Amino acid sequence: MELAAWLILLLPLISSGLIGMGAFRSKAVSAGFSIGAVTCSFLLSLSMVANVETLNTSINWLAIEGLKFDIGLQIDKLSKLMLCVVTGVGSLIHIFSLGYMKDDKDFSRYFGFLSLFIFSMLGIVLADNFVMMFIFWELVGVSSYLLIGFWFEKPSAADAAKKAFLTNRVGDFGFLIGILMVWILFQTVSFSELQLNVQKEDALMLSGLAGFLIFCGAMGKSAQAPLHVWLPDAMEGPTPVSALIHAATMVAAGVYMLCRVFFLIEGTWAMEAVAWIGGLTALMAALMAVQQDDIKRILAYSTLSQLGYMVMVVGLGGEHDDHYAITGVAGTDAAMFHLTTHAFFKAMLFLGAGSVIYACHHEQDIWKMGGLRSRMPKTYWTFLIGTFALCGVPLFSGFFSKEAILVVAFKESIPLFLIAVVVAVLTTFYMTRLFIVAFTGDARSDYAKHAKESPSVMTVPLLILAVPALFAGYFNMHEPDPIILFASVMAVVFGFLFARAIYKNADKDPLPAKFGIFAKAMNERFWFDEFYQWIIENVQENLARITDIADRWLIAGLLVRGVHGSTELAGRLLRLAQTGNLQTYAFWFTAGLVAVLVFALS
Amino acid sequence: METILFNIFALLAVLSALLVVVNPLSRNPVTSAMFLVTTMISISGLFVLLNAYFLAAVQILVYAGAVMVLFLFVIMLLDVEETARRKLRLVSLTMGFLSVAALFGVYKSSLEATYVKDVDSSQDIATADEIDGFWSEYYAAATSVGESESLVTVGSTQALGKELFSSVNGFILPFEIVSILLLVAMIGVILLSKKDTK
Amino acid sequence: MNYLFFIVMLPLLASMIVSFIPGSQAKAIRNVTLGASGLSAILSLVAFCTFQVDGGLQFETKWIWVESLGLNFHLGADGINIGIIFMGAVVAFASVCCAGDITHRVKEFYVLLNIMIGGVLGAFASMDLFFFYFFHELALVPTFIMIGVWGRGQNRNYAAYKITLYLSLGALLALIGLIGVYVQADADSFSIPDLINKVKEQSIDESAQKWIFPLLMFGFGILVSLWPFHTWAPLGYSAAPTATAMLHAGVLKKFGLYGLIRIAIPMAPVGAQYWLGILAWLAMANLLFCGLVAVRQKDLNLLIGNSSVAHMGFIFLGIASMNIIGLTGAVLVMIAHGLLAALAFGLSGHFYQQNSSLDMTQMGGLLRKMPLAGSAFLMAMMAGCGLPGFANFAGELTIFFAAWAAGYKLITVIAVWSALVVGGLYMLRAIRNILHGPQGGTWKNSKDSSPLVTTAFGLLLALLLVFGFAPNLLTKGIEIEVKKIVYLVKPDIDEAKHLDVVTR
Amino acid sequence: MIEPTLSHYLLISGALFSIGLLGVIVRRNILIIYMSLELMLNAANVALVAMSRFNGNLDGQVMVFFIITVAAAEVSVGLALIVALYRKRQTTEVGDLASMKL
Amino acid sequence: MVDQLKFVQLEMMVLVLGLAVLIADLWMAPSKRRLIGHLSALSLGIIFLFSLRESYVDLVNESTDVFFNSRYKIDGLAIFFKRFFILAAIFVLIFAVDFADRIRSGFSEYYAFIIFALAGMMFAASANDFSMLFVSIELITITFYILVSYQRHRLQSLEAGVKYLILGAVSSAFMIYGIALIFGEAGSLKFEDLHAKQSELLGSNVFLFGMLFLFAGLAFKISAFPFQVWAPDVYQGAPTPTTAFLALGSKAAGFVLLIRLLVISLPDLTREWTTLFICISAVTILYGNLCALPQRNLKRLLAYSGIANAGYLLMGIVAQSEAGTAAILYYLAGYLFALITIFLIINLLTKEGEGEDISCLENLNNRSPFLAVAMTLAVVSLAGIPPLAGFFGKFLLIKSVAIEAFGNIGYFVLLAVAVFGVVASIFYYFGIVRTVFWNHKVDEITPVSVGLPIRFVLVSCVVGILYLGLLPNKPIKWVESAAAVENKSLLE
Repeated sequence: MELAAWLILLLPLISSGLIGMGAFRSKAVSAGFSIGAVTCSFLLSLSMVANVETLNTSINWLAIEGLKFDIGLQIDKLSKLMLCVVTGVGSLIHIFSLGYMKDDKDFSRYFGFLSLFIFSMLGIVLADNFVMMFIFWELVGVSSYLLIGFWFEKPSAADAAKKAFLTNRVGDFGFLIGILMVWILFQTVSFSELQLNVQKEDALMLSGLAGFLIFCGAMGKSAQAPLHVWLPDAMEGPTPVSALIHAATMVAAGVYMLCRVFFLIEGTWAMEAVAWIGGLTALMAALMAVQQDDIKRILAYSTLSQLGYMVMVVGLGGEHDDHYAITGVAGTDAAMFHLTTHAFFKAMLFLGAGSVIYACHHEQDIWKMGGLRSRMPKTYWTFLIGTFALCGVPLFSGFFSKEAILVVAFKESIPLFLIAVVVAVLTTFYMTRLFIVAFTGDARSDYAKHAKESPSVMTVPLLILAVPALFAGYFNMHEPDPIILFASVMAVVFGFLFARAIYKNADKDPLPAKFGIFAKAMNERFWFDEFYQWIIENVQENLARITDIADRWLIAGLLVRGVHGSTELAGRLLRLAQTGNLQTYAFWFTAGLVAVLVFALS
Repeated sequence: METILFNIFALLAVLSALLVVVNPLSRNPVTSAMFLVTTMISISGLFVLLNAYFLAAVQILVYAGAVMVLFLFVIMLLDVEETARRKLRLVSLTMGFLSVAALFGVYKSSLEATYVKDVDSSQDIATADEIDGFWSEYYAAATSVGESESLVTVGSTQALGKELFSSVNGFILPFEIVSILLLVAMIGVILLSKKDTK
Repeated sequence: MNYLFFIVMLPLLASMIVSFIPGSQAKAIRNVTLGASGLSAILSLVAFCTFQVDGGLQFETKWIWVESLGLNFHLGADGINIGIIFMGAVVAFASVCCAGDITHRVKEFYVLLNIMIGGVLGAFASMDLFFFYFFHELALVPTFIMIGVWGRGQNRNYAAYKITLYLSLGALLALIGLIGVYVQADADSFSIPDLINKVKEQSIDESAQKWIFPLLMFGFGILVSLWPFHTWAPLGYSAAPTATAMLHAGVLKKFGLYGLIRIAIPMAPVGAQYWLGILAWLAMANLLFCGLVAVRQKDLNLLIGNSSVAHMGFIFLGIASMNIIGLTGAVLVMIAHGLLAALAFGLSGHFYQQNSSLDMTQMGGLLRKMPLAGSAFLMAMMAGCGLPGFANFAGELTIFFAAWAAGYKLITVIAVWSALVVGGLYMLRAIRNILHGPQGGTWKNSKDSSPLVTTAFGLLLALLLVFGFAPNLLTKGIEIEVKKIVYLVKPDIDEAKHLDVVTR
Repeated sequence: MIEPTLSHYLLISGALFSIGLLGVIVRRNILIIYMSLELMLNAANVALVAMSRFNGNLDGQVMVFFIITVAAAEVSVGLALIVALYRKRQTTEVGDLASMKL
Repeated sequence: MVDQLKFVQLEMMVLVLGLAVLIADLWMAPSKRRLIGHLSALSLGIIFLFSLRESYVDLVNESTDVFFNSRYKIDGLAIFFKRFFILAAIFVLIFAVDFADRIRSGFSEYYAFIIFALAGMMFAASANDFSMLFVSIELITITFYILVSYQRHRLQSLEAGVKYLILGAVSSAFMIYGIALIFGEAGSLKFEDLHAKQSELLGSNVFLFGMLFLFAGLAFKISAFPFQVWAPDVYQGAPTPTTAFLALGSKAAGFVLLIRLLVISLPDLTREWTTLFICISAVTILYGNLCALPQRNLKRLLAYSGIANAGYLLMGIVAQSEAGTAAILYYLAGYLFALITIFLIINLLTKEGEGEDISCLENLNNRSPFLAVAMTLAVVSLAGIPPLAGFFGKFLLIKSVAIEAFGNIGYFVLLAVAVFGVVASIFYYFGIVRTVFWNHKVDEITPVSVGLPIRFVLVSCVVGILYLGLLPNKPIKWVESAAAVENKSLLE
């Protein structure tokens, strides 16, 4: 079984390597390798679920006295669940891509990058220690970079890729410092050993800081405020990529990691920080989503918001209970639960959006769509299922997982609970808005008028994804709490009614006119980007400019050229003694001698 | 007697040397040359006082005779007329004078440091006080070395000859080298001063 | 007579052969050089593979040279330098592959290039202080001429002087320090192992060490562009012809670091402890300051040059940590950065050859135009900002842990920031400006790299990846030697115990 | 009256030497500079003879003998040089000899 | 008397050769002047071989008292310098033959003067008392007065001659006055007596004053600060072979006497004056190197570099040890080869009447690769880059000072200045390399023809530079024994 575990990890790498080494010349072979690899990984993951309780295996990567880094696989409930999500959703998206990307000239490169991404993601999932996780964390970052910037000739895509990578790096900075702190505190980076040590150590305050720093990593990957700015821009990548990376897997990595190392932050002040950051992110992103017009961006903000949910609930913690099957902690379990369901329905939504975009010739503005219901029935229905799941309409998967979160929030923190409910209302609101505007009414552009249903290579994955989106919730169904049930149903109802009231038959968004500055704020994403832009231009660039000037003028100029110049000047001055006049020489001779005499005899 | 002669010769030497270098009356090199002759002669007088009779003779022969003749000859040959008084370079003059004065000052002070060390313990303090200050400091330093018996022999030409040529003393080697030097100088002078054939 | 001897001597031999080939036979000249450096690269691979990790000094050649001064021609390799020599030989081969852009006075160029290669390899293979120094200087003179004659741009004259003066100054300061060691240790031999043994038995007077170490530290530091003595590097590299820049930035620059580890610290351990704190701060300045400077550069070569200076900060930081982890990491980064810098300068040389300009604002979309070189450049930049999978990451990560363990907390934080964020910033800017975006106007006619050049790039990348995936290939040997050095500085080392709880 | 001592002789010789040196520094006529040089050498002679006398050692006088010879040679070469120079340049002023400087 | 002649056999041979050249000139046609020069060089070569004979070297072991009342000394140091001078003279003679076209008349005498100057230097190498010192120095100097002003048709040559003569005479006067004072205090002219009375003499200000005067005279010869001002003008004006010989022979003669006087005879005094010598050495290094920076006339440049090199060599005196002396010897040997090479090449590349501007080296790389390589090697050696002769010289010098360094801050300052000086010197030395190798905008390339004898000299010099650099084992032993024998015999 160890071999199988390694294969899960390595197959995508091999595929990516082979594509890179030359298989790229043939589209079919590249795609075959890539899809084969991820599918095999999926099947192997399923067999893991079936056959293995837990499994640990490792090989050494770097060992120096006092320092030992392994590449190790840790297969337990948590990682098995995540494996299935990643490879399962991944497989479907690979297949979807076949259709979506079939005309692209860099088709092979695309699949090579996809495989690389799957490899990196699986590395995070399987990692059994911090360093390995960090390694794959970075790799995920870079493969995401490559995929976002896949259409690198488009300046916006190239910039978005850069932005994503750098924002992630800021998070990783904290992550790495956190790892260093953990290492120095507990002399280990291995999760299992840490779990043992942490209980022994009584350095809560400091480990809280370590935990928070590690959370910074999650903040980057899972796009929590204030590092969330990259995710909407990342929609510049091909839509399947958005579905895979920016909805189902990569962004979930932060949540996954938090669940993995929850023991580190448990009981420390870091928990509260995590919870509030998550909650605020959820609220803020939901608000932003309300005023977006780009179909993918709406979904992106919705993703942000849902991730905020998950992070929040991780931070809330909740009770330990064996009932909770995966991690044993209510909050993390809820988070993982929502992560799983979200992965399915959000991937499906993105693929649906992709299908729409494909059909509309890469038109992404929802106000230029409309009336797609009749022209793209399969997409329509699956999108509807996804929307219901996301909104938490009862009996859809999202309903159960969201409820699990609300339960925990209700128990642990009423303010956050209220926020969560508001977010739920907003979620329904903006999803309804999207749905109504894009799929119902009349077509508002030529593209939308002539849109056709996508080919089956794209719709079949959609249909397949619809199944778990509908039913994934039942695997972890609990006795519903009446208050929570009420709250969540009301949220859905209110959200739906508001949206319907506003957007039914609307040709353009009426909100800006009504709410003015507030709507603008939402549309402009609360000016986060502008703020960062300002920081980059005024702080970062100026700092660099000052250093550059210091380097150019102070060190290279004043110091180096100064020394050089003054040396030469000294030479020119000194040789003025050589007047060519003999008597001056005689005078120098005498004067020098007097000096020597005085020096030596006194 | 010796003292009087010494004073005369010394004064003469210094005065005429000064006149060689800074003659307010004449800027003609010939005048300088003439005063140089006077200096040489005074110096040879000093030599006599120091019992170096042979050297005194050589001094007059070589310097006052040969070298000065050479000088005059060249002056005549070049027919250098009286050099026009150029503008005095006051700064360089002062600098030169100061540096030389400083040199002389250091020299004088080191002479004092060496020879006037025990002026206080000297018996002739009273006498020292009486006489002119400039010389007085040196009076006490009358070293006794000079009073040795060899004084007479020191001056003799015979002794000098023996010193020069005896194989024990080893001065024969430098002497021979000097002869080479003269040869070189001779040829050199010919080469430098002859007119180009081409 | 063994691998090592031939590795060093083959290029020198080739320089002699080339000097007898008529200048019109450019192809023959190039082939001889390629053959010699290729052969020495292969030999170095063999040597690297047959190297016994725990076998101490190997592949020795020892001839007595100047008896009275105790100078020997002594080549040898142990865990620390075997990797560097391997790297050096490969970089040398790659640099010869990339030297095709030289079209005038070919013969002279290759004579000098061969001498430089011999010097570079010899410097790291020498186990005798004198030859260590000598080989370095042997490489220096060709550098001067090569930059001056075949260099680029208006500044090349100034750059040639600057690089030469700086390096001479560094070398001389170090020489004074070395002589100080020799004198103070009352030694009768310049052999490095002998000297270390001698110092081990009877260490140098502490106050003297405090004089000697800074001499060595700043002397060697200048050779490695230690802040604020770094300005020669970007300027020199941007003016140098491709092969020279590759060799110098890749290999020769590591000479000072090698000297610090190999000589300065073992000889003056007390002085080292006294001064290393300062070195750590300077390392930080290297990282942050030069990183920020790199951000502002518009010329690709200046960017790479500044980033390479910044990367030196990691190595200094590793050395300043003065523990096994740190020194091992330092050597690891030395090797990794050598490959990387050679790759980066090789690529920029290729770009320059295509368009005679490296102004990044005028470039763009090259990934489409030259997929091979472009991909290589992408990977090089990624390696440069410390992406896992490349050897740089392994080394940098190790150094962070070491520096953290050594208590340089603030410095580590800043170093991590510079590595991850600032490093990412300028590397990504380079990619964005050069590879991404619409195609730059003047680049329409540029061609992708030729097979030979591609091989060179591929070779360097492959090694970067190999050492990145399996850094243990290098660290095993390094660790053994480094341990000896650390124990010299901290005989009652408690740290090993402290970090004993091995992490999995 | 006091007997002249070594110091007196040395002082006289020092004075002569200084005057000679002054001449070299301030006089611009090469011929006079030569004469000043002769003065300097003669000053040395006085010192040597005096030293010889007060040391009771003839070596000094031998030295003087050499010096006289050398001085003669020197001055003859010098004068020959002046002749050559005068032929070329019609000058005996040092101030005119500054074609090489810095 | 006669039995003592064997001690001066080498010098005798040289003198006889000089006279023979003069006589041969009488009936040899002017067209044969090359022959005379080459023959005399050849004869000097034979004399050089003769100096290598064991029977000659064995003279070292004979009691020093028996000959010339120990006013003359044969020891390792003396023999080393005699060989050095002969070698230099051989090269300069061959050089002079090549140069003879530019001398209007009296070329045979020119050779003869070189030979006589050589004799003076050889005597100086053995001088062990003040009479010998004075006489041999004067023989050298007066010969050089003539050699410097030999090109009577060139005003610069005459001007240089006058300057050298007057300043040289001043320095001689200082020297002789110093000797007078020293003699007065020590009561003897012999160095050995000085050594015996050292401690007593140190208390006498007059003696110290005399020593400083004497030092000034010698410092003039080696062109050490502040007695260096003459060098650039004289180097520039003199005929190039003379310049070469002046830079080598005169300087080395000064150094051998300084070594004998300061290091061997009066070590206590030198120790007393360490600070003074450190200052002089440091300032000389600085002055020479700094002034050379903006210099474009090659001969002047070499003069300044010669001043700087005098400063480096003084470090060996400062070191006050056998090692220091050995270092001086090694340095001088390396300096010999490098300087001859450079001067020869300068001469080959400049025509009569043209300045020796650095631009004459342009395109040398194309015009004659051989000369370019030789020039580069020589210059790089001077710059002190291993593995060439110059490096080892500097290395040994620095080492000899560094051994003393840890006890006196002054030594550190000196080392620092030395390092700074070397770096600064790299600037102008590499400027020469630069001119040789780049700057090529000439349409047609005129190859430089190099005659066989010159080629021979160049090759020997290059070999010498490489030999001293690459295989320094034996040379270092030689200089060490040369430096050591003296001290031992003195201690006994």
